[in-house]
Amino acid sequence: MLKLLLRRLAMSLPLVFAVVTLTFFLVRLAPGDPAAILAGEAPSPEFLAEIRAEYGLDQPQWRQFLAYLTKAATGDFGTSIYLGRPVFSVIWERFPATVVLTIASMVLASILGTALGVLAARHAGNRLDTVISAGSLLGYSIPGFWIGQLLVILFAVELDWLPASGMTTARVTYTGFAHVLDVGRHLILPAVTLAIFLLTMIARFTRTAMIEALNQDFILVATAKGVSPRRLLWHHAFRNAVVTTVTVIGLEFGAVLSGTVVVEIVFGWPGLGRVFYDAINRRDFPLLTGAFIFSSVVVIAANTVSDLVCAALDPRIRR
Amino acid sequence: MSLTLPRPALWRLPSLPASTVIGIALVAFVVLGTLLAPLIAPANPLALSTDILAPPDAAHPLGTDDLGRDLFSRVLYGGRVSLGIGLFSALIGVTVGVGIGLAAGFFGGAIDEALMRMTEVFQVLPKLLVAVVVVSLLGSSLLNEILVIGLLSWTATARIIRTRVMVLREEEFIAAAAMSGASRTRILLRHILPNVAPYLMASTTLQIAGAIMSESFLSFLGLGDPTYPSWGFLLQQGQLYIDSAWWLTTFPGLALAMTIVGFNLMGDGLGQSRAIGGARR
Amino acid sequence: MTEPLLSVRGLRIAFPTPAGGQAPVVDGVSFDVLPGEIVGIVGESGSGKSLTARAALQLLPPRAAVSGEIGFEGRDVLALSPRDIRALRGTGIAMVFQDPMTSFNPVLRVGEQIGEALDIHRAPPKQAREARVRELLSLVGIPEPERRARAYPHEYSGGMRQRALTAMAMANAPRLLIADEPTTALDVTVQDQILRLMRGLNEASGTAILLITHNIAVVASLCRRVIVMYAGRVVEDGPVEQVLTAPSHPYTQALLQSVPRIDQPAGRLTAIAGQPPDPASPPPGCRFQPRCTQAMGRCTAEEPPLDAVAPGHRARCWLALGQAA
Amino acid sequence: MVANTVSRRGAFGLGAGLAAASGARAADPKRIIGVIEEDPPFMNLAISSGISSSVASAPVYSALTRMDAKGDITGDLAERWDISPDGKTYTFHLREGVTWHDGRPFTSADAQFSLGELNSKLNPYRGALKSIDSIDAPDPRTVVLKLKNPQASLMVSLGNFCGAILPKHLWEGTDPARNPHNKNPIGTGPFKFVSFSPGDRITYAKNENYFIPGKPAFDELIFRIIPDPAARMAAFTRGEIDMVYSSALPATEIPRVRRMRGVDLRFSAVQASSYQAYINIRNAPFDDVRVRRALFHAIDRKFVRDSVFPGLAQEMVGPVPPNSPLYNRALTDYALDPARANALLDEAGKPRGAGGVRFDLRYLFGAADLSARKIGEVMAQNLAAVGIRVVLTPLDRGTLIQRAYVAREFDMVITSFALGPDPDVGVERFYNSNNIFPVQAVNCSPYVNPEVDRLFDEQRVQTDPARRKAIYDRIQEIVWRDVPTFPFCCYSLPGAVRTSFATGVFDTVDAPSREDFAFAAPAGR
Repeated sequence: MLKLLLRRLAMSLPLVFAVVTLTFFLVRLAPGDPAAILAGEAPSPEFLAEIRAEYGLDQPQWRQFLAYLTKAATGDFGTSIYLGRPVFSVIWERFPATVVLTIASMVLASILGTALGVLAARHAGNRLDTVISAGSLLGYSIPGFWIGQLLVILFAVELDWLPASGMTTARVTYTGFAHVLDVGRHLILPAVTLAIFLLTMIARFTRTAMIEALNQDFILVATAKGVSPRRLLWHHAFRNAVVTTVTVIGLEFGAVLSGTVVVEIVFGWPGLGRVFYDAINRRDFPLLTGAFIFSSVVVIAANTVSDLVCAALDPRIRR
Repeated sequence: MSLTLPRPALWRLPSLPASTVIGIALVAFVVLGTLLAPLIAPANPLALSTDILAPPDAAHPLGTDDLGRDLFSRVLYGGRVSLGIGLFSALIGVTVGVGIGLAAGFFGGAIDEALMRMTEVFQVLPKLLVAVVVVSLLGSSLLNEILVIGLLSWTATARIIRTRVMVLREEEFIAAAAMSGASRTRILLRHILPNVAPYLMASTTLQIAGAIMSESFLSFLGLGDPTYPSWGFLLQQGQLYIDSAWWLTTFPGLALAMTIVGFNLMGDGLGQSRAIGGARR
Repeated sequence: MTEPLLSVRGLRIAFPTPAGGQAPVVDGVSFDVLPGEIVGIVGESGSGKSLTARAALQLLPPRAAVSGEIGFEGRDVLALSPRDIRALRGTGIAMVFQDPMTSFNPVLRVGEQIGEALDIHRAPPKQAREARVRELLSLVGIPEPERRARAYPHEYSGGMRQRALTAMAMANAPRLLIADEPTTALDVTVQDQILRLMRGLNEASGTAILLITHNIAVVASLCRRVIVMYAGRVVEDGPVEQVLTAPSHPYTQALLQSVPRIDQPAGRLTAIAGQPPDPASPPPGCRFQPRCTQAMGRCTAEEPPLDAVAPGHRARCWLALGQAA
Repeated sequence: MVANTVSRRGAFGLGAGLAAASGARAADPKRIIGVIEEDPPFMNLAISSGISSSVASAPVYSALTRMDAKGDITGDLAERWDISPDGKTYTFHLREGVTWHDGRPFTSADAQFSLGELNSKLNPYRGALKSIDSIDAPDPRTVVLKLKNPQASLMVSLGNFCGAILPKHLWEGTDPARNPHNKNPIGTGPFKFVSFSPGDRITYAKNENYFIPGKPAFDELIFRIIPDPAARMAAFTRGEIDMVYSSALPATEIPRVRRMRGVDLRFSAVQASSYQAYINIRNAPFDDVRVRRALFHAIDRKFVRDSVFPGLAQEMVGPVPPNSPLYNRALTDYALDPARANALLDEAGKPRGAGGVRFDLRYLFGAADLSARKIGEVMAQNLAAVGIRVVLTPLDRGTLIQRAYVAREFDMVITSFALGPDPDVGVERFYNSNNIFPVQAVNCSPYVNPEVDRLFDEQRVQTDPARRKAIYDRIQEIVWRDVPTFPFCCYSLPGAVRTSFATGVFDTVDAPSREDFAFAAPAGR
């Protein structure tokens, strides 16, 4: 297992390298002087010179690239033009809110998606299967931001059941358990909105994997042993299908993280996703590229974790 | 051991499942509508009128927007943009995917290894965020959107094609062709490519759906091309009116969802496999 | 005469056809297995032999229409409730399947899967269960049972897996072991080991064995009686010595002529010209007549009954029954 | 439908319900909750003009004077002041016993430093202070400003956006751009800064030692940070927010907010803004005044007014907003007359080419500016009819500034501008040739007319209002004849306040100002 972990980490490094390289060349592909792009709004000549020196833009390309890599490797993504603070600290203080949101929606999506997928597989071809399949098809055919806005209108504005935006109530300050409850109430709508896409993906793939697993010989063998249907479903078929489910979660993690951008905007959630929005609107490119590299690393890490979990679940993958 | 009856052949139209037929019908409906836009549209989608934010009525079947423009016409013409982005970026994605898949599957060995590592890199990237960064940096134009969405969406196709090619490579008729002295290129183009065609249809269809969705994501972030308003763009423009002029988001949203559902159903049916683009191993 | 352990009477299994009809793939099959006996069923793939075996444990897919009677120790298996059939599976009748590669759940340890068979019916304490798993593994000749029990199926060789599978089937000391092509996927030397293992188990524990195979040589080496099936019907049955030395049915004769030689890898039977009939539209008269080299007028007109050609030896052939004219 | 929902609830009911549901503490502080659109990079009124920065710093700081609800100047840190008869010496007498939020006493040295070292040097509107010659602090309670020439608009500038007073003891000798108190502001205003959690909220607490006794009435002030307009308005509709500044209240939402119960729209009595485009008059064909006038005849400004700012805007005739006392009512408008526009364009030697197009017009605007985009879409339709093809060019702020103001690669570039309470502050900057710089919000067309320059100088020292008006009338006439800019309309966007929850907010001006917080009070007391 340790060997696998090391190997996965060794495979992740080129990925991170690829991301940083991509970013480096994108900034240079962009029309205009990279210094001007990095310096932002109406820079003074002195500031431009300062930026040029800081990023080594007066140096040959390969040196610039090396310098960029070194900086990125140490978590130095430059200084946010608009906020005038190190990009990494801006990202880091926003990250926890996104972690809360992402984990909540992934837990929700995993549980519900798996349940629906297993249910659909058990009733494959029946009306229940059709309903679940059609529902999940709709789930990933409607843009998340539209779903989110409709949920706000319905549950926050019209029905007044849940808060419309933010992570905590501003009107009163809660502490202790009441604070947890308060965050929970604010979390429901964004987490549900963010979960929909992943949920439908999990349901679809789990269904396919379950149908495949249920058609395997070992299910017949286990049945012949006298194993109960419930145990067949969960202990035998699902133990096999769950590898697919975990793989899907890993592969779609990037989509989920991208989804936080939309969800955090729609629900005023103070997380990392909104840093993207702010950075786009202000064309704060150090912040934008920094947030991008950071997110990519998180996605790569999540993929590694998902691979390791798969290996733990399926002995055939351990090697 | 297995009791399953033989599956129907991939490309037999009369035996398509109902869901696929629904998908094709939806897509046909939408495509026809946008193609015939000049004939159907009651107004020039850009024409202003003093009839501002009018709810749907006989004159404006889907109402008007905040500059008095006819929403029905805008949705029809917006479809051209959305479908165009979908189609062209899917074509780019599928072309790249086929190239890489064919090469990896056919040549195998080190080439396969290298191409698959590259595929893994692209598969793991948070694609929408890459698109956001690229379009922010390079500017929001239709071309940039198509290119970036297309160039990010070939991994699934590459994997499917590679697997198919690897299976096909072992089959007798390929071996026979090789033995009869056909060149590698000829085998690729004449024997293997036609055999992966059904998968291409499915991949393309699914990717059109994905690309339209990605475009709406970019539009939501204000990165859509304002010269060519797509459905995503209309949806984004309407969000401020979401509960005062519901039609501005509802109709573009429905058009978008209907189209994506259609393409997905169609793709699922054509691919005969819901796991297309699926698990890694 | 002893009461039969398994008694199949008029078994009919049909599947729905795409056209909306029913295609009987097993039609009117009857036979007995006595306690402690080893009986073989031979036939080409598609003859219905595997389905017949599966019907004995209610393992057919729900869309299969099953009628007739399968008695096991006096109870009609087909009429058992889900709970009762589960109790019967593994304890009364156990099964070993064709492909040892796919018969184990790949993500569970072998010992765990054998232990599960024990747990379902007896729920022994952990230590007793582990001891019994080791015992079973050594019984089937797996060395280092303790270490092997902790291994995963993919860490086993094919032959070992089939042994382990047999051990799993024997876990609850069943009265009848149905072995469905247990050796097909294995190479010849391993085949031999498995067959010897089966005979040993039969002798040691008195478990009756119903051996399903397309390989008549396997039957010859192991079984006391043999049932020959063709296109969903029993065409001949009787003591092995009689059937194999003096086959009455032309199909059996053809099968015997196509026996693979022991020094060659086992292969499917291809020596008989023609294809088995489509169960949805069987040929008129005898089902074998389109491929039969000795077919005559009556064969196409009327299907022969399964009747005695010698004591304890029956055949379904006008010629063998001496009623060809 | 929305109005009903709101009336069913009421913000108090909501708060009480929440408290009951989740077991809040009994003695919760009285809070007023506002909203801003983005994280403010600075909270320093003296050196930053960004809207979010201005709003976020307004509660913390005070100035010497302030503008009251009627637009009159009253005292703030200064109790009273004298102006010398020649209009060149201003003497401010400061309040007694005012302390900074960190407990140090406020003195005239702080005012001297803030005006002289910070506002005059770093404030984006520092042009309004350029007639100041010297600032003296003869004793701790007195500040004396000496001017090079009389300036009619000085008091407005000091009280509004050029006069925030910062503590000298925390700023002297520091690099103002890097001073940590940009993010942890210390002022003398009604609220003390408490904390800033990025992307979420800024929290302030009541300044117990505020120099106006009994104020502020709220214990705490919170600004939530919600960038998405739809999300912001959902939160306001639901009563999670009590007040929204005009900058954060989308024009499209105003009709809906107007129908909400318990919510008031507050329009500024004295401020107006305009959507105004610079025309690049150095570039052919817009160097030809006939071409520029053709634009005025072709573009339907009434439609812009009614569609982009329904019920909120007035057409602009001339460069000065119609609500200004200096507005020239005698100007005649350019009539909407596409035929006339076509004739002018033909006359200017710009015939239609292939496809009926005479030439392209590069229209630059901020990508996030919805109104500018809508204006562009209207313009594109209008101008297509006279053979001008509009190229809509949305740009991010950095590129916009680079392209339009530095490189001058544009035909028209649009922005919204505050026209200021006095045209000296808000209007002159666009037309005086001494204000041509490669930055935004100055004379960017760039327009050079010695007569206009001279007239601006003349009126500035004019103390007789009637004569000053006469000069301004003349300026307006000339500018309106030369049309170096294209004013689409002027408007006054309201702020919205939940009057069922708080009163006294926005009773003065809608620009962010401390008195909104100083005088805000919970409803019903």
